[in-house]
Amino acid sequence: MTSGSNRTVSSVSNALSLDLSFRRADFALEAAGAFPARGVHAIIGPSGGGKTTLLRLIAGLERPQGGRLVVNGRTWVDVQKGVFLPARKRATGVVFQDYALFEHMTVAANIGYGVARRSRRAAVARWLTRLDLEGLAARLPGELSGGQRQRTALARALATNPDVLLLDEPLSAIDAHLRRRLRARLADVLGTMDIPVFMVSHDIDDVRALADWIGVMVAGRLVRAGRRDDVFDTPGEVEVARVLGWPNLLEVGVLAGDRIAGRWGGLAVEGEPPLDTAWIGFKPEHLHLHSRSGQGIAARVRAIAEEGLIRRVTLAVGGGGTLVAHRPADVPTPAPGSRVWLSVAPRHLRFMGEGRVLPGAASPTCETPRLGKTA
Amino acid sequence: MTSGSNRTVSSVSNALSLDLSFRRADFALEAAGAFPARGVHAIIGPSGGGKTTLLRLIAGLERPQGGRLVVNGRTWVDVQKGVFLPARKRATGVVFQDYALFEHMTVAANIGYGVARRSRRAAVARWLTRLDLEGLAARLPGELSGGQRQRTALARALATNPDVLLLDEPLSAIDAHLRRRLRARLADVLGTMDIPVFMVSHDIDDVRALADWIGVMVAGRLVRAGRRDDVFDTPGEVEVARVLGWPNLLEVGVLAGDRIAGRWGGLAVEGEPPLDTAWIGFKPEHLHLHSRSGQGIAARVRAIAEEGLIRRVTLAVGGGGTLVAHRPADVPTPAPGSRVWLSVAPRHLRFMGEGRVLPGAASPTCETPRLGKTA
Amino acid sequence: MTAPPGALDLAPLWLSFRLAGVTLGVLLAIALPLAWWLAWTRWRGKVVIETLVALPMVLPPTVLGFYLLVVMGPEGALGRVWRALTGSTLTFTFAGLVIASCVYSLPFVVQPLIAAFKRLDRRSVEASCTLGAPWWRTFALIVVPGIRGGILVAAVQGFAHTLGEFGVVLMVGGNIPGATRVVSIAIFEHVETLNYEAAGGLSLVLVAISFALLMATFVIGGERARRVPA
Amino acid sequence: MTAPPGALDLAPLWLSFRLAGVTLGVLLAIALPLAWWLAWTRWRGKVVIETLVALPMVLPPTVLGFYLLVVMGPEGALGRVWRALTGSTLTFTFAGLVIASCVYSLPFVVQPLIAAFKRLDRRSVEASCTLGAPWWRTFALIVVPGIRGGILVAAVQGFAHTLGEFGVVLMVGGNIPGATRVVSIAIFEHVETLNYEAAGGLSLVLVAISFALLMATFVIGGERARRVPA
Amino acid sequence: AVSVAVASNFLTPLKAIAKGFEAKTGIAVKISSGSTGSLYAQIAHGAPYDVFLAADAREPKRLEKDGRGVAGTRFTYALGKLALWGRMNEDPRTALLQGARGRLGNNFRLAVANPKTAPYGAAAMAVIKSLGLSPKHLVRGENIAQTFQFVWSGNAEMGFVALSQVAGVKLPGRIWTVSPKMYPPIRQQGILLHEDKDARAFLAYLKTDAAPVIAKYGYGREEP
Ligand SMILES: Nc1ncnc2c1ncn2[C@@H]1O[C@H](COP(=O)(O)OP(=O)(O)OP(=O)(O)O)[C@@H](O)[C@H]1O
Ligand SMILES: Nc1ncnc2c1ncn2[C@@H]1O[C@H](COP(=O)(O)OP(=O)(O)OP(=O)(O)O)[C@@H](O)[C@H]1O
Ligand code: MOO
Ligand SMILES: [Mg+2]
Ligand SMILES: [Mg+2]
Repeated sequence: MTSGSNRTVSSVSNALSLDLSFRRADFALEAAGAFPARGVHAIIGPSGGGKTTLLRLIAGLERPQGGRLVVNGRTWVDVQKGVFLPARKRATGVVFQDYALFEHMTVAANIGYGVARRSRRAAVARWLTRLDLEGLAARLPGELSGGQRQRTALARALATNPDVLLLDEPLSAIDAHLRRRLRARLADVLGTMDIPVFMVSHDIDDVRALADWIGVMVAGRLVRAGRRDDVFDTPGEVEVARVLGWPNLLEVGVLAGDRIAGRWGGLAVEGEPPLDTAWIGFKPEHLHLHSRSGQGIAARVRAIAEEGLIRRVTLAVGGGGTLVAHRPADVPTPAPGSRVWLSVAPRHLRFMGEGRVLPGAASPTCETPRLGKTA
Repeated sequence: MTSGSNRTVSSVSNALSLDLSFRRADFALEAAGAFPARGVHAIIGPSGGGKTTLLRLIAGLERPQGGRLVVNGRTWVDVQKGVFLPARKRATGVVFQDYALFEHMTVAANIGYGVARRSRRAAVARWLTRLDLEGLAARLPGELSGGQRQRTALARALATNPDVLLLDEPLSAIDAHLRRRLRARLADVLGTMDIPVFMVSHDIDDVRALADWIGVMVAGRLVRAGRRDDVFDTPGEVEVARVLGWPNLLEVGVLAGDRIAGRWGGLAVEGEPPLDTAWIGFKPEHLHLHSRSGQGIAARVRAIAEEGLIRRVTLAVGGGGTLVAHRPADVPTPAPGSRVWLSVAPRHLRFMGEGRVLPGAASPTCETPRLGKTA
Repeated sequence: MTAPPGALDLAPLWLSFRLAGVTLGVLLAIALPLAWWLAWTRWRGKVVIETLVALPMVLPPTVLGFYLLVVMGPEGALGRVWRALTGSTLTFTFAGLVIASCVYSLPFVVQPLIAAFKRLDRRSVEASCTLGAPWWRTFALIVVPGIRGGILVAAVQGFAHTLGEFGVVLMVGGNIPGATRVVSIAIFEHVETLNYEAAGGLSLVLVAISFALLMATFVIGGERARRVPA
Repeated sequence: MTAPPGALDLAPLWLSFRLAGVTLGVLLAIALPLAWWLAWTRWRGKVVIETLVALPMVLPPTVLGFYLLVVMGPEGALGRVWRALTGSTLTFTFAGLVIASCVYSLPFVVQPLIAAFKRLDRRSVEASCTLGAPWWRTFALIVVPGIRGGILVAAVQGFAHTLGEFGVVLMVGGNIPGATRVVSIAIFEHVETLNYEAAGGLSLVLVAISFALLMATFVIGGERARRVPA
Repeated sequence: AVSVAVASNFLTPLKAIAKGFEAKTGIAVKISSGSTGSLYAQIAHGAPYDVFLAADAREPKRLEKDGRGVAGTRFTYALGKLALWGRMNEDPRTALLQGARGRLGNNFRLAVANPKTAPYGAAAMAVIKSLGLSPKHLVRGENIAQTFQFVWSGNAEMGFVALSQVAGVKLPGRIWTVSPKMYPPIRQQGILLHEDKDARAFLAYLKTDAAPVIAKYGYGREEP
């Protein structure tokens, strides 16, 4: 929300385009896309999906077996032509998942490492301040706490003014309090940059706050890429919905006209669902509870949890499944144990493919952003 | 929410009691408390506050300069008497912030390391399954992704059936999807354990889902300890509220009768605020917006963000401050730029001390839990 | 001289490898704890020990051998203790050679071990402790694999250097066929008596065997971290 | 022998330290890239190189010196090349000593460096690359500090061992006062002529200076990672 | 069995002698060789040798004086003969004299044994002095074997070696057997280290039966 909202389109051409394939032991990665000069691309996906590997490919730390990578019109990789620009010639700023700080250098020396000598002093001072590291300039990384280490890594990568910024979970070890401030600062920083930013993150709040675009990597494939809100709204593949934390995913068993059904019961949908539908899903806030029968699927209230303004209701449906509803805290909610009936407005139902199984999903659903985002 | 709710009181005596002081360079730690045999104690606080150090003190990896540590009636540390049980004789399970996996051993060997030979096979198989590591048993840690590494560390610590479990951000590198499942499993596992669990975490959701108690460490001091919901509801010190991510904290300037005021305006409170009050705070869902004047503090709507069922409204108040309100998404909200007036029901206002400054807070507000929690 | 003329007498070769093997074993047993202590202690006097350990290197082997001869001789401090304990003399025996070789090769074994211990990841040792492992288990399963590279260098240096050493061995051992006449002395003797062919032949055998042995060590030791299965 | 009888002739001492210093410099220049390559290459033949580097250790120094004398002599391969390049002979000169010492001490310098390179944290090198550092900057600021322990061991071994070495040096150098008469030869000579007092005196001076030097090295090198300020 | 410690220059003839002795008496001979100086140091520190055959008279004398050798058993078993070996085809003596007048290049090297440690070296130095040569062309071998190696490998054009090393061997260049008058006699002395029947028998054999072998290897005998 914070970042990107006031940006103007700076260029229609793409700053970075890639189409790479990479293999290692029993893991294979295929990724393709073109990315504008501005914007934060969150890369999300399950553990081991290849997010870090993708960043390493862009940084030049892994050598792909095939494909091309072009940044600002310059070819960084072209396997067929034998082009492979070494990491140090690629102006990438990288924050590693495990920091990789220079343990024998002070925090200040770490931050200034990639900066030209004449501007080093100023850059170090600026980044120490921006990332709340002032008092620690003379410390060695071994004398820092986990969060302090990560902030140092962040400062070090940002201080070089890179052409592409690669962040592997930049905020994961930072506590809630600081995270909020760092997130805002990061957003400010990224907002002043005319470069694409790729950020691996596990935190949906970070993605919401920082990302303009989302790419979802599952088992080495970019199964979905698109504007953040589009991906949030319409995951497309069930794997994507899982990554986004959608709790309500139902496998589609029977498919007849405008009605779909599974072991959980049946639901009416708007129009006919696409033929490759394997799952339906919806957000918890779109699940309505009725106390009278005849309206949708029968369920029993299992548990209720208060989370601030929201009440999280866990519901048991037929076939052993569980659904989750969010309800405003000020609306009366049936007590645990009560019997309720569930419905979802058809416009909130999302059809999804079985990412990994359907042949249609074998090539990534790569609805690649081609324009800078407007306000 | 998931864990602990159905627990019964197993013992009235404390399983672990500590009162330790520790110094290193320009950092000093003082912590005291007594903890029952059951329950998950979340330790939260800003980066560098000493959370990891506290766990290391309990594990026997740091030697305190003073104090005692007694676990299940056995004295692990008594500095005055010269008692210091070495780490390997303390039955602690530790998940390190940076994993500290045995890089030359397979995942299976890592997990089985602390288990007696006869039960090793079974334990390894069980923990591989419980933490979704089945296919990776024969891999080396160097061939794992970040999340896979952390799950291996978790399995290794849990496999030893320790007397005290120490988790330093056990879920921080795990993605949202998996995290939800792991959290639930962790809750199940912890639910079957008759031991105190100390978990450092940055994630308020983890704390909400897993912890029964919360201890807040700031600058080496346990500034607040209590039942989770009590701490969430009444932080007590402004530092604690910050750690919990409360966005609305106002410094109290004028204190007269039942009215308090600052640069942001004035508010009526219930009764007289305590004399050591330095701040007031309230949750965003308790901030009410009015479109007519005369009701509370004047403000201007700065930004509105949709977050599912919630609308997050950022408001500029007098004196350059910012407040945040959460509003249900289905209630009309004044457009950005509009002028509004803010109020908080007096019962939702929380008075807070200036943790670090007031002499009264110098000894930690350690309202230590003395009883197992009942449903 | 029991070997027929022309044929190579290989007994010294066997003696050398036995000496190098025994010496390496003794040295590792001494050097591992010593290096561990030197790497971790915060005692300020430890540089003195470090320096003392390194000192045998700077003396010419024959000279070092001379002083060892004095100390280990029947009137020397060590020699007298040894005689009191075992009833026999120490110089000109295999045991004496082992002791002398240990003194001479100690720095080459201790130093790489210290470096390796210093670089050992302390956290994995801590993890092992918290998992309840007794010190010997931590040492065998975590520490030793963690310093594999250092042990490899120490072993290669300790073994090869003892093989090639002859100044000390000549002095303390006295070139007694079958007992202290190791291959380095035999080759040296061939060179001294202008029997270059025999020297070349024996050198070639020594180099060939050492080559095979060292290469095997490097192949095995140089492998990527071995998998320790459950 | 210009020294008055009774007084110690210290010229060989100075020559030895000069030889050890120059040799160490040359060796580091050779061994750093060699060890780097051996540590990282995936070429399968590398164990052969590793083994070859270690081999000089197994030969008795005098024997090694004998073969070096042949190779570096006016009819030897190396000697001929050297003469073609410089017009002078290689044996019995300081330059010749340096070359011979390098061959002899190479394994003691290369091996700890290989071990150190293998343990170098690859990620910090990667981080340096992504920060745009050219290879020499990465090498000087990240790699070298990262293998400090290994360099320390390599330097101590290379230096001390060259100081103490005398078999090779004697063979190739010809014991020429002022040019190739190093301290180890001088001490050895005293022992051989039963002049034990002079041998003891010179040894003592050598050991004392070496002690001071090594101790200083350990004190400086053994410090906790030095802070590199911005 | 008899254990003999022998200076390395006499090792080869000793092996032949030992064979003859073993054949005649059936007593085995165990030989340990080394430099005279180290052997002396070892004997002084309890080395288990029965007989010591040095390259010199100095060490046996000292042993006799210290009581470590059996008094009255010391004798000269061989007289070393000095030879000048030059790799050129000129007469080495002529060439050496030219060298003395500075007609040989700067790279000219004359190898001698270390006069301090080897009697052959002392002998060579006496010859050099009498010829008036400058010491700047000298390279020193630690012992006579090393001196030989310097010339053999071509690193020195000439060298004063032991006649025993070059007699009857096919070598490049020419040899001048230096007149014994030009240098003090090189007395290689032996001594019995402790009373032993076999050892005495060996010494007796060395004095008498071994004479032809000793001569064959290029050593002289001291006229009694
Ligand atoms: N050095 C390595 N050798 C072999 N396999 C590896 C190596 N590093 C990673 N892998 C494997 O490659 C795959 C992709 O790993 P990657 O680190 O890119 O995942 P990730 O998406 O970043 O996961 P996480 O969110 O857990 O960090 C995984 O299956 C992992 O086990
Ligand atoms: N090895 C060390 N040497 C010196 N100081 C250290 C060392 N490790 C930690 N510190 C300092 O001790 C303090 C407490 O560190 P600790 O690791 O306990 O913090 P933490 O609360 O765990 O922080 P985080 O949430 O960032 O992990 C910090 O100021 C840190 O800089
Ligand atoms: O045989 Mo000697 O004593 O080395 O010249
Ligand atoms: Mg990763
Ligand atoms: Mg920590």
